[in-house]
Amino acid sequence: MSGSRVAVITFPGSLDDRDALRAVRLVGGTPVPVWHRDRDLGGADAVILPGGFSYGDHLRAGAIARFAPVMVAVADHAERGGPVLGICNGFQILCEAGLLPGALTRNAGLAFVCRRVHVRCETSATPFTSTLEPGEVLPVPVKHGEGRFVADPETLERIEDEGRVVFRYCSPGGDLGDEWNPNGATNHIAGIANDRGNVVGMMPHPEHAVDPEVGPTGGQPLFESLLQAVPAGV
Amino acid sequence: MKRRFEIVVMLKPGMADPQGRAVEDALPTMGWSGVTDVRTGKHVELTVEAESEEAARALVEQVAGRLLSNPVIEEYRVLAAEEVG
Amino acid sequence: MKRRFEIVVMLKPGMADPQGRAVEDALPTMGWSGVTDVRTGKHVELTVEAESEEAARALVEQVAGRLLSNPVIEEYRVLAAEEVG
Amino acid sequence: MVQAHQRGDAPIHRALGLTDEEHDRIVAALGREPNRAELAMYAAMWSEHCSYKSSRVHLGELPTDGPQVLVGPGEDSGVVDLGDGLACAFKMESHSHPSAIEPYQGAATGVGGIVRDVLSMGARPVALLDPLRFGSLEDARNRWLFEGVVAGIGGYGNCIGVPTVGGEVRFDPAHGPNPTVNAMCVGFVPTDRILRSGRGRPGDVLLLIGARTGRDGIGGVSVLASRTLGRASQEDRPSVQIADPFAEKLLIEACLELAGRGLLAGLQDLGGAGLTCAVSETATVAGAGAEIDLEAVPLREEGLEPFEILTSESQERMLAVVRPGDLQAAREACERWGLVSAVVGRLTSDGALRARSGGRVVAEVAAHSLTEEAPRYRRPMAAPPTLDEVQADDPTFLPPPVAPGEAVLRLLAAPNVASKRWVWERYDSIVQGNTVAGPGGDAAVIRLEGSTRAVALSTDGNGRYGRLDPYLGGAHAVAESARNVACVGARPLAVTNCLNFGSPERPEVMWAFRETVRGMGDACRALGAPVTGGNVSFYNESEDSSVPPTPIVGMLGLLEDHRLRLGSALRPGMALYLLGETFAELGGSEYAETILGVVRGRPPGLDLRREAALVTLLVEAAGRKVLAGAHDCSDGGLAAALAETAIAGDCGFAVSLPNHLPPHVWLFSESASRAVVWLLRSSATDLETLAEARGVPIERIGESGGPRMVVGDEVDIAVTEAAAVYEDAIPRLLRSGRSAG
Ligand SMILES: Nc1ncnc2c1ncn2[C@@H]1O[C@H](COP(=O)(O)OP(=O)(O)O)[C@@H](O)[C@H]1O
Ligand SMILES: [Mg+2]
Repeated sequence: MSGSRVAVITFPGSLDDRDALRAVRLVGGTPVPVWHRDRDLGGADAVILPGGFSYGDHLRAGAIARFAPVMVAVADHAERGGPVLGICNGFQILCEAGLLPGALTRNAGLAFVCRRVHVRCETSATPFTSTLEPGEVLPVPVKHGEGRFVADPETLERIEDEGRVVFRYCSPGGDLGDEWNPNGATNHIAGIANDRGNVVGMMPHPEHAVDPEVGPTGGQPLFESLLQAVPAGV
Repeated sequence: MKRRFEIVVMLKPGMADPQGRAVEDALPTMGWSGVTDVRTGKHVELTVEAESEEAARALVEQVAGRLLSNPVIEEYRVLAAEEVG
Repeated sequence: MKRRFEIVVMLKPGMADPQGRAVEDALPTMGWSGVTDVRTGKHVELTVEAESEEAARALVEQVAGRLLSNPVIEEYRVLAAEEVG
Repeated sequence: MVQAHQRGDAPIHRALGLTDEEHDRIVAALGREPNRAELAMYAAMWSEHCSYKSSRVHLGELPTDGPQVLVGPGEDSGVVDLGDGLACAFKMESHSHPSAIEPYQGAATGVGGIVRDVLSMGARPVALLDPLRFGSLEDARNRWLFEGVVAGIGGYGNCIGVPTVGGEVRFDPAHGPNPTVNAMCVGFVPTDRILRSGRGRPGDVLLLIGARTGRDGIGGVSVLASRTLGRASQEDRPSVQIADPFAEKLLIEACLELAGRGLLAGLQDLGGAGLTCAVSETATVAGAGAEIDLEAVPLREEGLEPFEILTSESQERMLAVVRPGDLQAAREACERWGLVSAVVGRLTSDGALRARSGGRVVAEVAAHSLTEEAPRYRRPMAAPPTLDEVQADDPTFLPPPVAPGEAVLRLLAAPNVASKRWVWERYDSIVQGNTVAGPGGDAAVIRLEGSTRAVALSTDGNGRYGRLDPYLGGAHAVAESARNVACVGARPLAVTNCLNFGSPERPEVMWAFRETVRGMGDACRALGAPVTGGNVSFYNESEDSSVPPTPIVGMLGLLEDHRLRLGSALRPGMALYLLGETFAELGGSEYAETILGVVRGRPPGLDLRREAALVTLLVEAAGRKVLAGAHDCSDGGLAAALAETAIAGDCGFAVSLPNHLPPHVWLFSESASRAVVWLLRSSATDLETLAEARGVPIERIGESGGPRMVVGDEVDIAVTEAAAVYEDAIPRLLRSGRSAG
C-alpha cells in the first residue's frame, strides 16, 4: 500500500531535498518531488521545505526563495490547515514568508556549525510531534550558519505563552543551558509552530536522523507522527 | 531616465550584532583603541530605469522593504540617488 | 571628542558579485523590472574617540583598510562623520 | 587578418612567463610571430601550471595501472571501478597561491575547481577533503589565513551540498608565508556513464554553460604559477576570484542531468587557461580542430579583448560537447536550472584552433601545439648539501627532559596532534545522507547508496619526514594513508596526490621532488594502489622562504560491507594489542619537535612488505569480525594513538611497558606499519593466528576500561583531563590572539 503523500520542494540551491524524500520513503510515506516553479503540491497531504542554501542564501537565508511561485501553494496549504514542515533553510523560508513568526539570524559563534545535538520536545500539539511526549529528548544533527532564532519581546512572549515552542536545544538528559545551544537561539528555541500548530519550522535535521546506518534516529518520531496525522488516502 | 541608488540595511537598534561585536573585540588586539558601538550591515547599489524620480523611488522602497531587508530584524534607508544618464 | 563614522566596503569594479547577480536575476521573477547593475557590499558604523578629527579619521582609515576590507578584492570609502558629543 | 607581433614587444612574452627559448618555439610552431592573443594562449598553456613542463618526466615513474583503474592520469580526474556497476572519480588539487592573499575566496574557489574536475567525468561529487598547512597559530597573519581558509572551504562545500568528510591540518613555520591549501573531491558515476574525453566529432557543438566571463585570472595562470608570491601578489589581483557556490550547485545539477539523459559527447571544466585549455584539449583528444566565436561568449563586463576572453579563468563554467541534434534539449535543461548557456563554437576536421571575433580571425594555432607540443624540461637536480649532517644528528638518544606523563599531555596539545574539531565542525559532513563515518576517525566512510559497499577516504603527508628525507616523506605519505583506510577495514584501491614544492628552477627543490615521486611510486606499487591522478604545485615560495617538500596523498579504499567498519573509539573490557614492531625511531617525530624542539635525524624507516602485511591483516581481521576497533600509530606514536582512542571512546586503559626499550622511546617512537587494535578477549587467538599467518608482529599490551589512561608506572592520566587538553588546544591558540595584544 502506498502511504500518505508528502511533497518535498526543490528550490535552486536546496540540498537536503533528496534526504527528505528518502526519509519519507523510509517511514512508509509516498514522496512527491515538487519544483519551485510548480503552482501546486501534486496533490500531497503534507509538504516539507527542505534544508540547503536556496539561492545561495544571498541577502538572508530564505529571502529570495519565499518569492518562488510554489510558495503561493504552500501558503494555501497552510491556510487550509495542511501540515507544513520547514527544516533548516525551510524554516528560514517560512519565517521570511511570514508563515512563522520571528527570524533566524547569524549564529552567535559567527560560524557554520555541523554537530549532533539533543532537542527536547515541548508540545505534542503538532502533526509532527503527536506521537511524542513533552519532555522527550531526541538526538538530531544541526548544520547551519544562520540558525539563531530571534523575535521581538511581544512575539516571543506570545509564542511561549501559547505553547508554540516545539523543540528546545538541551543536554542528553533534557536540561537547558548555553553549552547545549549551538547557535545562541533565544530561549534555546530549536523549533516553533504557527498559532494553529500545523506549520512547524525547526533548525535541526530530522530527515538526517531516520537511518541508523548514517546517524542518530531522533527524527523518526516526527515522520511517524506525520504519517498518522495524514493517513494514506484521506 | 536612469538613476543609481544606494541602500543601507542595518539590524534594528535593539538587535544583537555578533559580527559588530567581533570587530570591536578584534580592534584592541590589532593595537587600535577608542573604537566603540560597531554595527555591521549591508550596502546595496542598484540602477533603476523609470519615467520619473518618484516612480524610481517607489520601486526602490518596494525592493528595499520587501527583499533587501527583513522588517522583523532590520531597517533600511535609501541614500540620495544620482542620475546616471 | 566622539565621532560616528560610516564605512562602505564594496568589491572592486570588475570583480564578480554573485550576491548582486542573484538579486538582479531574482527581481524580474518577483515582478520588479528595470533594475540593473546590482552591487552588494558591507556597511559598517562605528564610534571613534580621539582628540582631533584628523586623528579619528586616520584611525578609521586604518581599520577600514586593514581589518574591514582586503585591498586585494575590495575597496572602501568613509562617509561623512558626525559628532556624537 | 592576423597582425604580426613585433620582436620589439619581446618583454611581453617574458612578462607572461615565457622564456625567450619558449617564444622561439612558438614562432617555429606557427611559422611566424604570434599575435597578442596567440601569445597569451601559449603563455597560459605552456605555464608550469598547465603543461607540467618540469614535473612530467618524473611523474612518468608513478605506477598508474591496475585492474581497478578505468581512467588513469591525463583526464580531468582518475576513475576506478567499485563494482556493482559503479565507479569512483577522484582528484586532488592545490589552491595555495590565491589563498595566501585572500584566504576565504582563494580556498573557496579551490573547492569549486576540484569539484568541476570530478563533474567533468560525469560523476556526482559525493565527498570533499581538505589537507591544509599553515605557519604557527601564535602569529596573527597565520590565524587570519587559517580561519579564512577554513571558512572558505566550508562556505563553498556547505553551499553546494557536498559533504566535507576529512582532511588534515598541520603547522610548520615554513608554511607561514606559503600556506598549503589542497582540496580533494570524490564522485560516483555509473560505470557505463563515465564521460571520457575524445568522443567529440567534427560538427559537434561547443556549449559554454554557467557563469559569465570576466577579466578573471588573465595571465593569472602564468603569473601566479610562474612568479614567486612576493612579486605576484601585486600583479595577480584579478587572479583571486569571488566564489559563487550557488552557480556551482546549479552547474552540478544541470551537467548531471545532461549526462544522465545522454545529451553529452564530452564535458570539460574551465580551469587554468580557461577557454583556450578546454577547447584545445577537447579538440586534441578528439583528433580534431575547433572554431570558436568569441563574440558568442556571454560576458560579465564590456570591452574584453579577445586574448582576455580566450584565457579568462572565470569560475563556475563548463564546456559541453554536444551533438547538433541534442543541442536544443541540452539548452532547455540549462535554462530550467537557471543557467546561461551559449554555443561558442564547433569541432572541425582540420587540426586548427581558430578563434574569431567580429567575423575576423583573431587567433589561429594548431591545437596540439598548445597541448602535446608544450615544452618538457629535465631540470638540474642536487641534494641540499646540509642534509647528511641534519640526518646524522639523531635526537633519539637525547635524554627525555620531561616525564612521559607530561610529554603525553604536551603532545595532545601540540597543534599537529590536537583535535581538529574546531575545523570540521564548520563543515557539513552529513549532507547527501551517505556519510557512514565523517571526520574524527582514521578515514571517512561514504556508502554507495543501495549497496553494502562503501569507500574509505584519507589524506596524509608528514612535513617533517619530507623535509628530512624526501624519498621517505613520499613513501610514508602513501603508507600512512593506506594504514588509515585499513584501520576502518577498507582495502586500499587507488591514490591521488598533490605535490607542493618550491621553485623547480632550484636544483635542490627538483631533487626533492624526484625523490618524493620515487618514494610515492615504490609505496604505491608495494601496496597495490596505483596513482590515477593528482596535481603539482610549484613556486610555493616567497622571497625569503619556500615550503618544505609537501607531498599530500589522498587514498581511496574500498569497504565490501560498511556494516563491518571499524571505529577508532575505544570500548571497555577489551584486550588491547599493538600490531607491528616498535624501533628506536624518534628522528623527525612529533616528540622530537614538541618536547625536544628539534626536527632532525632520519625519519622512521619504512619496510613496505611489513606495511602491506599490516594492511592485509587489518582488512582480513575486520572482514572476519575479529576486531572491535583500530587506530593507526602516526604523529606522537603509540602514546598519541592510545590517548586518541581513549578520548574518542571516553574509556581508559591500562597497558604495561616492555623492557626492551626505554619508556619514552616505546611510547613516542613513530615507527611505521603499526596500529593499535582492541577486541573481545574471546577473539584473541583468532587475531594471533591471523597475524602469524601474515607475519605481522603482535603484542598484547593491556586492557581497556576505567576512567584513566595508565601505562606502567610512567603514565596515569584521567581521560577527561586528556580530552580537555586535546579538544581545547586549537581553540585556545585562536582565543589567545583575541585577548592578548
Ligand atoms: N582540515 C580538515 N578537514 C576535515 N577533517 C579534518 C581536517 N583536519 C583533520 N581532519 C580530521 O581529523 C581527524 C584526525 O586527523 P589526522 O590527525 O590528520 O588523522 P591521521 O593522523 O589519522 O591521518 C581525521 O578524521 C581527519 O579527517
Ligand atoms: Mg590516523
